[in-house]
Amino acid sequence: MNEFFNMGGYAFYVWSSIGLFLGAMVIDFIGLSMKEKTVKRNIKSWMRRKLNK
Amino acid sequence: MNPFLALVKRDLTLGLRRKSQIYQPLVFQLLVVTMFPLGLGSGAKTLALIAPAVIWILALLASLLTLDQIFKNDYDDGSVESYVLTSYPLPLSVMAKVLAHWLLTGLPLVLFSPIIAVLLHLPSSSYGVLMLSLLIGTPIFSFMGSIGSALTMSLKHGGLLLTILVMPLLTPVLIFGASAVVESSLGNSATQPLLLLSGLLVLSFTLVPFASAAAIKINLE
Amino acid sequence: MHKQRTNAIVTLYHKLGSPPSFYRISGYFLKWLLLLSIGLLIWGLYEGLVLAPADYQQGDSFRIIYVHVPAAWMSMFVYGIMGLCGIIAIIWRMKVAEAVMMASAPIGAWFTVIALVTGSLWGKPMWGTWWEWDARMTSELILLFLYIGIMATYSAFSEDSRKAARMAALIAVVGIFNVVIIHFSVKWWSSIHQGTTVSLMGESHITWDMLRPLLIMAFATKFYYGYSMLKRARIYLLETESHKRWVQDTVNESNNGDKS
Amino acid sequence: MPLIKATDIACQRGHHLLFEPVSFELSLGQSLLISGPNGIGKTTLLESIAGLRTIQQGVIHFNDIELSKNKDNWFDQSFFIGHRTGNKKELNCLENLRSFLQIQGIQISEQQAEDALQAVGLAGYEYQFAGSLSAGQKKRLALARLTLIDFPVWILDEPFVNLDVEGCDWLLGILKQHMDNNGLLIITAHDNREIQELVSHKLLLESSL
Repeated sequence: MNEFFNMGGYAFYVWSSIGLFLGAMVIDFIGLSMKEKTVKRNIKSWMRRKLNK
Repeated sequence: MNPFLALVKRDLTLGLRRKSQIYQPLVFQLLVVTMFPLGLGSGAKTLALIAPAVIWILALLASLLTLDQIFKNDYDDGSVESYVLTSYPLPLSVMAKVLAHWLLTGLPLVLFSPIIAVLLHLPSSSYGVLMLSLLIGTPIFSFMGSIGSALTMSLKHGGLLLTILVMPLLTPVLIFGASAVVESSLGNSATQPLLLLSGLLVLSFTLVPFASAAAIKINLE
Repeated sequence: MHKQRTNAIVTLYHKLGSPPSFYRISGYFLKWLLLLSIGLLIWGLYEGLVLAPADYQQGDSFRIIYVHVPAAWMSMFVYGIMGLCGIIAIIWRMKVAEAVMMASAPIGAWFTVIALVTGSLWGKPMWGTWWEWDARMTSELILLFLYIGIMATYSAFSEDSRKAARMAALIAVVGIFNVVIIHFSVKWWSSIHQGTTVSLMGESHITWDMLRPLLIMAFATKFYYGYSMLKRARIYLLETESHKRWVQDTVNESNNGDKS
Repeated sequence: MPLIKATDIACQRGHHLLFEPVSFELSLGQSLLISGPNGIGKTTLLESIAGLRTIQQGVIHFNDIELSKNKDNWFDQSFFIGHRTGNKKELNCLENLRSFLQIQGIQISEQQAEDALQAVGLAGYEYQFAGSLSAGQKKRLALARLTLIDFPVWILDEPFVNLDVEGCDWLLGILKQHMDNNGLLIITAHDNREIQELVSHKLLLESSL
C-alpha cells in the first residue's frame, strides 16, 4: 500500500495532478449547484414581486 | 468620390488633425527602448541578441495603444451610422477604416523602426528585412485590431478587453515577424517566415473585414 | 412545410432549438451523465493508478497521462463545440446554441488549466523544468487565453445577455480559425528554435493495459463535460428567460418537490 | 399598396420584450408619429426600422418584399438621423456635411453644402469645427443633410430636441414640404405639439409587462 502512495518516488507530481483534476471537477460541480439555487431563488422572488403588484 | 475613398480621406483628415494617435505610439516606443539598456545593464551583445524580439513586441504594443480608436470614436458620435445604413458593403467600409488606421499608425511604425533598431544595436544588414517584415506585419495588426475594436466600441473602458482578445490572435504574426529578423541577423535567408507572414496578411485581408462587419452589427443591437 | 414535419432530424433540431423542450429533454440525461462519469472516473483511475504497469522509462510518473491527456483532448474538443455553436448562434440566432456555447466555456477553461498544470507537473520530473515552451504547451496556453477572452467578452456586455452571447460567439468563431493557425505557427517556431521536439510520451511503447485506462478516462471526462455543460445551459436558460411562462412553471414544480 | 408594412413587430432588450407588438402600414405621402413613455423603446424601434438593429419579432415589408431581404434597396431610399448626430468634432461644418453624405455615396458640391448651411441658419459657421458648436447648432448641422438628399423615406429620432423656436419652425416647414412632395416620414417627438397635427398616423407604444 505504501508503495502505491509512493508512486515510485513521484508521489508529489502524480498525486497533485490527480488532486487538481478531481478538485477542479468538484469545484465545478459545487459551483453549479450553488448557481442553480441562486437563480431559482431569484426567479421565485421576482414572481412574488409580480404577484404583489 | 466613392464611399471607400471618402471614408479613407475623412479618417486621414481626422488623424492628421488629432495628431496624438500618430506620434504618441512612437514616443511610447522610444521610452520603452530607453528602459531596456538601463534595465539590462548596457551589454551591447545582449541587446543585439534580443533586438528582433524587442522591436516586434514594441510594434505590437504600440499598435495596441491605438487599436480601440478604429471604431470607438465613430460609435460615440454616431457617425458609424453613416456607413452602416447604406447599400455600400460594410466589409469594404471596414477595409477603408483599416487602411486609414494603418496609414496613420502602422506606416509610421515601419518608417520609425530603423531608429529603434539603431538604439538596440541590430546589425545594419537586417534593416531591410526588419522594415519589410513590419511592412507586411503591421497591416495584420490593424486588421485583427478592427475585430477587437468593433467588439469593444460600445464599452466605456474596452481597452484592456481588446488587448486580451487581440493579443492571442496576433501570436503567429509575432512569431513569423520576429523570426524573419532573427534569421537575417544570423545571416540566413528570411524568405520562409516572410512568405508565411504574407500568407497571414492575405488571410486577414480576405476574412477579417467580414468578421469586423458582423461585430459592428451585433454591437449596434 | 410538410416535408419538414416528416423529417425526424429536423423535428429534433426544432425541439432542441426551443428552450423549454431543451430544458425538459436535457433533464432526463443529467443524472445518467453524472453517474456514468463518476463510475468511469473511479474505474479509469483505479486501472490507471493501480493496475496499469509502470512505464519502463518514466516509471510511475507516466501515470499523470491519465489526467493530462484526457484534459488536453477535452480542452480542444470543448473549444470545437463552442466554435460550432458560435456559428449556429450567429447565423441562425438559436438561443439554445448560445446557451450551450456559454455553458461550455467554464468547464473548457477548467480542462485547459488542468492540462497546463498537469503538463507542468509531468514536465518537472521528465525535463527537469516546470515549463518548456514546446509547441503543445504553448498552444494550450494560448487556448486558455482564448477561453478567458470569450468569458471576459460575455461579462463585459452583461447588461444585455443576448448581445453578450453573440459577441462571445464571434470571438469563438474567429478563435477557431486562429487556433489552427496558432498551432501550426508555434509548431513551425519550435521546430526551428529547438531542433528536436521534446515529447512527453517519448519512444515508450504503449501497451493495451496502459491505453485502456486512458480511453476510459477520456469517456469519463466527456460525460462529465456533458453533465456540466447541460446543467449550466439549463441554468443559463432559466436565468435569461426568467420572465417567461415555462420558467415560472418549472420553478414552481421543483419548488413543490423540494419542500419536504 | 403600402410602401412600408409592419406586422406585429417588437423589440427586445436582453431577453425581454420592450413593448406590445405593433403593426402599421404607410404609403408615400403619409407620416407616422411614434410616442410612448420614457424607456418604452421608441428609439430602439426606430433604429430597428432604419436597419441599425435587427427586428427580433414580426416582419416589415418594404415594397412588398421582406425588409431583411431587401436591405440595399431600403438603404438607398431611407434616411435616418438618430439622437447621436454623427458629426465629427475635428471637422468643420462644410466637411462634416460633405463627408457624411459622400460616405453614403451622395455627391454634393461645396456650393450646395453652403446653401444647406444657410438654410439651417449656420451661415458664417462654414469653417467652424463641429466640436465648438452648441448642442442646438450640432442638431441643425445634422438636419442640414435633409435638404441635400432626395430619399423618399425619412426616419427621425427626436429631431426637435435642442432646437430653439426658430429651428422648430424651420424643421416643421421642411417636414411639411417633404410630405407635400409625396415623401414618407417616421418620427418620434415627445415635446412638440405641432407635429401632432402634421402627421397622418399615430402609434402609442404600450408596456408589455
